[in-house]
Amino acid sequence: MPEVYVNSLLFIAVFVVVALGLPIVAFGLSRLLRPHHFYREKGETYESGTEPFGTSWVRFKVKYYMFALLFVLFDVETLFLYPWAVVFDRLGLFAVIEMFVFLFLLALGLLYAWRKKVLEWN
Amino acid sequence: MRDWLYEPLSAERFGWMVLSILILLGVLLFLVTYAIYVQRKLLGWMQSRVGPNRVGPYGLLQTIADVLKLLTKESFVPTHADRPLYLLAPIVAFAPAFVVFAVIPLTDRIAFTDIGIGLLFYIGVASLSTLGVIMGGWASNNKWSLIGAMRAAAMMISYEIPLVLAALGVVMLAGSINLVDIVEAQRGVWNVVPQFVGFVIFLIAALAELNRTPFDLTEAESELIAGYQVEYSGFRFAIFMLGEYVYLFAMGALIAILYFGGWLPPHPALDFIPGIVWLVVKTLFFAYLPFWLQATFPRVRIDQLMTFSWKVLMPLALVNIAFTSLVKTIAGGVS
Amino acid sequence: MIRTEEMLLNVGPQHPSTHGVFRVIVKIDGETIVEATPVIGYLHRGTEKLAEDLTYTQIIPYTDRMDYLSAMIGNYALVHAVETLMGLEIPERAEYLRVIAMELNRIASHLVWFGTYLLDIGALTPFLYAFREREKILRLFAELSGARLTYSYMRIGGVKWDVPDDGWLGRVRRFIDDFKGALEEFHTLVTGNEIVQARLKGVGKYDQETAIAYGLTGVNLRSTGVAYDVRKAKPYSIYDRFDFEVPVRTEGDLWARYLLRMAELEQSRRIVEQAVAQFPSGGEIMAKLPKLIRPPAGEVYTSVESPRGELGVYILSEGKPQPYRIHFRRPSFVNLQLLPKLLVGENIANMIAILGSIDIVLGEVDA
Amino acid sequence: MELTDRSGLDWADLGLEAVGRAEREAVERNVLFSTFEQIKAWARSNSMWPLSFGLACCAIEMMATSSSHYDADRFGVFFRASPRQADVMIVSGTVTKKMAPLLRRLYDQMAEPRWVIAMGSCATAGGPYVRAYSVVKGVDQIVPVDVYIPGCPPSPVALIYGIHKLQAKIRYEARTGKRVMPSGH
Amino acid sequence: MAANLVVFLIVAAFVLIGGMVMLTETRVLHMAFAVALSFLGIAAFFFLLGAEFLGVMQVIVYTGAVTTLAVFGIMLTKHDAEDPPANPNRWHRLLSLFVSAALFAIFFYALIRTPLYTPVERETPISAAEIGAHLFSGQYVLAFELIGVLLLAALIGSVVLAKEDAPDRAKEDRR
Amino acid sequence: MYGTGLLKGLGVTFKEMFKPKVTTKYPDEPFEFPNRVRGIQKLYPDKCIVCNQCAIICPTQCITLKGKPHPDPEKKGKVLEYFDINFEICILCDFCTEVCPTEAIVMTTNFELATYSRDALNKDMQWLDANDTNVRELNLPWRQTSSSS
Repeated sequence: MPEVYVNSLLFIAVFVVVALGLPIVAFGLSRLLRPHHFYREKGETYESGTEPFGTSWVRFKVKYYMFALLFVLFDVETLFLYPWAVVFDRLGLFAVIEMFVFLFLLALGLLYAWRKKVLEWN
Repeated sequence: MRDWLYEPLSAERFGWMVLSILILLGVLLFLVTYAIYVQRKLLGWMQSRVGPNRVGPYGLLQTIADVLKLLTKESFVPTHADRPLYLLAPIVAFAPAFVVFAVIPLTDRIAFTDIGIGLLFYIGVASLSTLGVIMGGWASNNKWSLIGAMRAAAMMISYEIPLVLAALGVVMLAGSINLVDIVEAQRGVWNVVPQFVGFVIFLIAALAELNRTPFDLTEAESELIAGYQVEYSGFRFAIFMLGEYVYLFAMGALIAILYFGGWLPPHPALDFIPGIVWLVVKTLFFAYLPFWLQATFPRVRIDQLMTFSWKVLMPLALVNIAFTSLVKTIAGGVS
Repeated sequence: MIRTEEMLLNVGPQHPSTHGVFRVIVKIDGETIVEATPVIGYLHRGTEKLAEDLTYTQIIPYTDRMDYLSAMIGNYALVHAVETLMGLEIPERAEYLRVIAMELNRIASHLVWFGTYLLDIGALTPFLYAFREREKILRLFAELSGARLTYSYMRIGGVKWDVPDDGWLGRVRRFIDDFKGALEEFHTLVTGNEIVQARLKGVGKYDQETAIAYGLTGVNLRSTGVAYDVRKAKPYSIYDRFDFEVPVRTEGDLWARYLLRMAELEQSRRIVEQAVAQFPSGGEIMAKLPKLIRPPAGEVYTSVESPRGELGVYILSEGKPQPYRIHFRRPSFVNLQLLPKLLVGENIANMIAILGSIDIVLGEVDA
Repeated sequence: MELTDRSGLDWADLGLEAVGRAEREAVERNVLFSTFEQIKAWARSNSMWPLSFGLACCAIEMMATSSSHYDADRFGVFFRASPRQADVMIVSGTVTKKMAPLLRRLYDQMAEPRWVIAMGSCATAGGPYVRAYSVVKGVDQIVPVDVYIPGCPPSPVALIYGIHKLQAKIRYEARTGKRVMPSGH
Repeated sequence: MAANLVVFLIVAAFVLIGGMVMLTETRVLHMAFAVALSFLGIAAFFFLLGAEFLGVMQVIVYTGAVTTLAVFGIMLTKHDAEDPPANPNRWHRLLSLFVSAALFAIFFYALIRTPLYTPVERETPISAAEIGAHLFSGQYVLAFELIGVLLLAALIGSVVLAKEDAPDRAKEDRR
Repeated sequence: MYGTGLLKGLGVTFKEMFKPKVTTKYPDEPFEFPNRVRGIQKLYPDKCIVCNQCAIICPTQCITLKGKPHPDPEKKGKVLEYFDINFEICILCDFCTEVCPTEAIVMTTNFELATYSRDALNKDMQWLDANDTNVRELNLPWRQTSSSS
């Protein structure tokens, strides 16, 4: 492994440590400085001033679940485009055509979802 | 500094590097503090008022006071919240926003890392902060924050793909995913010219990823009170805010690098100004641009947001890619 | 298949967009509203009951605080009812002053609506622009009546103050002229904005029959194609002297209501313009009245057009200085009744927009 | 760091001259503590985020306070919709008996330190509705009030004055370590 | 190499912790985030192996997209904290013991058969360009297009499956 | 074209940045209210003839006053013994000054009355007498008809 790569990884690790460290240090500092006066009413869930009806951990209808499914698939497809984008001009016309076929399939999927009214809100 | 990466690392250099990372963090904290000040001032001016002007000269200490206040403000875990996730969420939301700076080169000489897939690293890591938002929104056990969190997730899933696809155009022009290479490929002409459509798509998607107006649905004050942050107080709330604004600067820097030639001056004659100044200026411009939009636009609705992304931006981005590849192939074939 | 649970969510009383202490309990499935139950009464102050203990003059401050966005019109509704009951002749100069005050107040009220409505759908700046313009009107009101919000300007038989000597009418005129530019600015900033149009068009629709069946008045009714405006239908004061239109649209959606209120700003502006031009140069501002006002026994119902709809006042008098019973037909309260029906099937963002477009004032709803 | 108060309010204005010299010195001896408390008070008094919570007519004037002509943002006052992030509760309007428990609940849910401003005569004592059956006669029966602003409604400038009074109170309490006792001023 | 090993062990610990939390936790959403942690650790492994593109893909697809999908899925299903832990009967326990023992045996066998330390022969990390060059010219062309078809099929399949409940919903709504 | 409205809107806010600001300088400079604005009442105890009209007309009954016989036995009538306005419930409706036959109670445009306690809002005769800045010039509204416009 060349130095550049190992060093880069090392500094990414440093970034991660710093990024995790700052909030933790700040919370620690804030813990020393801030008042602590907790009582039951204070911890009650806020809901526009009224007493909430039940918990919010219910089976929440996520209308965009369908979008999430599509998202995972498209995400995979899009990432395939990256290695291609880097080299397509070196590989010539064949790679472009190849990718057009792939893009066509991708667009076809989108079109199918569109026609099936999956992309509608309701 | 970028050269150091190519040599075996001595302890001394490692120390310098860590120090400079800490300095970067400090600079970012400073920038964020004053970004909020600038935001309030700009909003004020655009709304024919003056904005903060009484705390310190010209109100310059206003945000300092805000930070200190938040630091000394009580912050507690609500009784019905999911304690571990509630505590973890602000950290998860903040950390990715800072980690992405690892791959952002400040000039061709100053860079903290130099990995081949910098752009993708940025996109991948940045999307993780949404997990923090979801975490916080769910852990609060509050209906408003839950809805906010679900909206955050919805926005992530619909705008990440246009973002990735739009950036693909740049990658095709540069032939590399490394951000330094991408900037160097813009020596002739900035990417914003050949990739204008891509730039517009990227900007819109970036605004959505940043949760800025008109896509500020996750904390939509008039709808969800404060969205996913409803139950957060004191410094935990501040860390959420900090993450949001650090991400704003990261995104500003990325836009500058991808489309506006990063540290390159607009004209070679202006080369005497150091590259880092150019990058900072461009970054600040794109970091402050959302404030202007915030002063002008209303908020879109969640269904409009989703359909806009999937029915307008996605096809447009695909067409953009196809067009770019065709043009580049033909041009390459001719030359 | 997957069955999700519906959850009950309290929107309000403390919520940035419920325009006061209004509460809706919504049953939501995801973000979609399945059922909505408005809860009112968080601002019930017993105005009607209190009024039974007060003399007619003393009730005037309470009408200020019912529809606090258009206190002048609230004032007028009361004094108009009492005057009708007494059969009083009001000096012309006072009538002109009343009309100018009322129409300026209508502009101010619609401006608050405009600002807060845009705030509801997420735009910050129109709120400040609207309040900036409104502040000019409030300045004029402070010069005329001595208060910014709760004017208590009208008196039974006239108005309290004459025009200030220092060229107040000229300032009104100047404001009215400048306001044209401000309106244009609003239209450029907001009306032309595609996001606003996308948010408002086709949402919160209801048809004419529904509107009439629910007794809606004001813009909420006129957005379905009924040209009913008390100022035209049952002219009171001196409204028959002015040339103005009653803007009507037929879509019945948020966009129609938005455009109508913006059009009403222009119409009110025109009325003030004409009233200032026709303003009589002299004359009394108070009718001759006994010191203690004692309307004859009997009952009366009169109504005026408030920014929110038909504001009616019913007085049952026993010939005493205090009314035996006084009742206000508060347009906000009546218009609100349609809300639960409108909200079903909408999502939260639309709910806020629909609630805002009905334009309620909680002081009036709860009275 | 400038800790003096720019509103022109001083000790005499607070009606606090009564505090003994010896007591003052006793507090000032503990310089470190005092300085630290003063920095906190400086930050808190300059960054007061009220809960956006309108009750009645006064709420309109409260909104007007943040409008262009009065611009409460000058003092770092901007409205937060969630009580968790708010420092000041401006009770702007009539508190009815139906609303009272909710108001208390909102107050409880605010993170400390927190303050309450009773804006207008309704919140102070019931105002014009003092004889109504449904109105709470003064919000101080539910939550501790720091500043009362009379008026019906108080104009935005009066609210700004009230906010300044509150800032002065916070700073005074930090400087002396004493609570501002309501005096006959 | 010692440093490499230390890093590996740390990352492995994270992956394992994620896995353990996922298994022992009763709240489903905690499980989802624990899995996300594991995914991140695996991405770190890819990075350590020099497969940076794969690592990033792991982050984007698994930590980002799949976790979000999982969260959505959890939101749609029951995820109460007070869910009692499953209490299987004796046969179930015996069966699961047997299956896990068998699995462990297989893995263990594979593990001892694999040389534990293979020095990486490459000098540079695997770049995206390299992947692209391999993928789009040569033996993988057909495979690549087949992936496209496969993804399309998956898309259509998911649309068909998830769309199925629409009539049901409509019926319910009418009721 | 789609989007022009958005761009025009951006233009509006951008232009606004360079226009003069309307914000008052209030806490640094005193705020000038128009003369008629109803602030805090000013009382001239000598002028008061203890007719009680202000206390009767007050919708919230925030005025309490009591007279006593004139200390000078030569003179008839009464003088004030005490006169309190309870600003906790005073709604500044101006009725008291309107009915006062001798203009003993008049309005000022002062508004700075925020206090730390409710008790401090109960103002007595001396305090009201001392409040003599920004007194309203014209206090008898409709009895004086002005013809200017």
